[in-house]
Amino acid sequence: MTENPSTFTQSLDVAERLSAEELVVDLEGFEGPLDLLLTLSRTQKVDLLKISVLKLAQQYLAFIEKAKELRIELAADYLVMAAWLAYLKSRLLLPPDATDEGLSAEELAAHLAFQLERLQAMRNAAAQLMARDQKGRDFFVRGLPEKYEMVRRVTYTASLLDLMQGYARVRTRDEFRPFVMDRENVFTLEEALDKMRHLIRFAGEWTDLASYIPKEWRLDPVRRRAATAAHFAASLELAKSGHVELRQFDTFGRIELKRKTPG
Amino acid sequence: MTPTQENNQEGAKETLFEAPPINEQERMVEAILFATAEPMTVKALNDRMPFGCDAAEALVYLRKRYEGRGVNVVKVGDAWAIRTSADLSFLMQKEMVETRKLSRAAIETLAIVAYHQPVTRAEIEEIRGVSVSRGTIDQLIELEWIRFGRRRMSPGRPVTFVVTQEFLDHFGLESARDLPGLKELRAAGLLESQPALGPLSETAEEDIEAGDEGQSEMFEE
Amino acid sequence: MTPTQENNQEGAKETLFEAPPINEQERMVEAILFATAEPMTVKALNDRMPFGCDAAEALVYLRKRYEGRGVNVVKVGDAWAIRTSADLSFLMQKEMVETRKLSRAAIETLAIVAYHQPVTRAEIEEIRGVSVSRGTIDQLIELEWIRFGRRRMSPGRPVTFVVTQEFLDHFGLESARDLPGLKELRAAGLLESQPALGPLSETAEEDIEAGDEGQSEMFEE
Repeated sequence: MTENPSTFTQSLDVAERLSAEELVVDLEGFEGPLDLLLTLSRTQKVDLLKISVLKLAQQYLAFIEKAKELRIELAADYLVMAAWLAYLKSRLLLPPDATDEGLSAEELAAHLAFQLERLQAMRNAAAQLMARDQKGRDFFVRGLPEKYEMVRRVTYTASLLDLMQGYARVRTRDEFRPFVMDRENVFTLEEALDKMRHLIRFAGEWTDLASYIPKEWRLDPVRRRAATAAHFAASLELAKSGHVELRQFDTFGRIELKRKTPG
Repeated sequence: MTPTQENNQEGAKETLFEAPPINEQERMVEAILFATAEPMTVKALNDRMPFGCDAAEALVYLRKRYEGRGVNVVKVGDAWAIRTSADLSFLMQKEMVETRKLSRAAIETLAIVAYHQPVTRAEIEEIRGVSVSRGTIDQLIELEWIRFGRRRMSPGRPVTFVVTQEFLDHFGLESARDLPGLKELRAAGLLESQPALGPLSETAEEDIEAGDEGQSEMFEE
Repeated sequence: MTPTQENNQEGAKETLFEAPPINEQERMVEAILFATAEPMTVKALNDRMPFGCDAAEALVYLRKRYEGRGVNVVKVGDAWAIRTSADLSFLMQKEMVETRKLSRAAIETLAIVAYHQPVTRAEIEEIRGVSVSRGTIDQLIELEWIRFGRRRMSPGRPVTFVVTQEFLDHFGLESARDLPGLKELRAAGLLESQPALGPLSETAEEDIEAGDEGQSEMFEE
């Protein structure tokens, strides 16, 4: 990066200019400005780390000029790169500005050299990778793979008891009813009465009869019906014995009850 | 130059066109049999291998090498292949056994066959009060719990169903006659109140005509 | 009864619950690996083998057994497979799979993902100095050579790409650490992600300030 600017034009010798022209014709073959720069850098025939970025910038700009002359449409990124390289070139040629807080021109140039070296390294790596033995080309998998099967086997079971219960179910009608089941869904009058006797002491105001039904009896329709009937019957009992008053405003309306105040 | 030397030189010349050593040939046969999608005849192997190879001989060695291994070199028709050793075939499949309870319809159908055998499908439907699906019968046959009995000597000659020995074994019965009757079911607390009929009446027809209590299937879900 | 006899009996009892002997386990691993074209993890092998088996140990023996043979036991990432020996590829004309020729862009992109993984699309573009077409990424994903990795914990949370087990299998690599020249590239600092400074990185300055180079994630859907 210490080259004299005046030598630049001369340094682009005939061969280079010729190759640059060939490049112009083949612009389509380039994968962007970095690829083009990498190709141009080969004319310097030095290690990428020792490359003259200034010279490379010069080459690139000359190439772009040539392309413009030939009225070849350049993609925007080629032009962006050209503008940047023109800026970098001017920065490299000027003495460093001590007040500039940004990166020095040398740092920018070094990074470009790094990018080129990294791209080249990846290309080499890609070539090495593709040169490896490959499956289906150099080595092969099993040609007759066997299926790994998941066999699902369902076995059905039934006990003698199941069988007898099944038969009993068929051979009897409503006579056969699981005894326990019924018990579960029956709320007896006695139970309701017992419960309500305790609760009505607190029923100074009119309260809905339904609110006396325990929560666990409210959800299932069968149980709710049984509990409602039991509570209704219980409330009638309590009214009869003079413990509560009952009222209902309309047919099927809610039934309310209140403790009967003595006297 | 002695004649011996001459012979040696001739030998050396020949090796240029000689087949690879037999252990190399064995490797080749091994690789080919591994990678091909179909069994290979000796001829097909020889066609693939370098000139002068003897696949048949290489196969002898390869076959011996795989004796007792997890895979074996086996002859398939007049061709050769590498196959999983028969005793390890269990590794190639996983059996998942799922135990399910027999459906209510199937249990009831089975019970009717057991108590009324031989019984026709129409009779089963009469007793259950609902139609019996083809799948239920098939399932019980597949389980080998019922089988076809003799055809009924009545119009249409319908097939009958009877229970099998397998059924008796599964339920631990000596014979279908050992099935507990309704009285015993009641005694066992399985029945609450009076049934209309005994369970073991000799002919199903009678049951149906007289009893008719299986008609409404109240417990059907 | 002597104490020795007692011990023997105890030993015999234990074997009922013991894993098969190691040479049997080796046969099993052999059979399973022969039966499949896909690499199998040690866990998958253990899952298929009887309780108590140690596929990892059996693999050590099996691998040794196939050294220098026509087929070899190879490691692919954390899985294992049997593959034909590469020196015998000349026998396999028929098995050769015609692969679509990859574009230069695809090959370079693949190499960048392999050597720089996990890598964002922006980083691939920074290295190649050109935008990566959607088709290139799609092709590599379709070949099952690359897949999405975890999102980068940087602004925009860009997705990353990593190579797959299929990639390792295809190129005969035990792991991504065995990529050719990886050490040298790392030593030369060519695999470090450096802040973008060039004219082609859109938001170069901001990136540097934020200390991260993956800002513009164009692949984000």
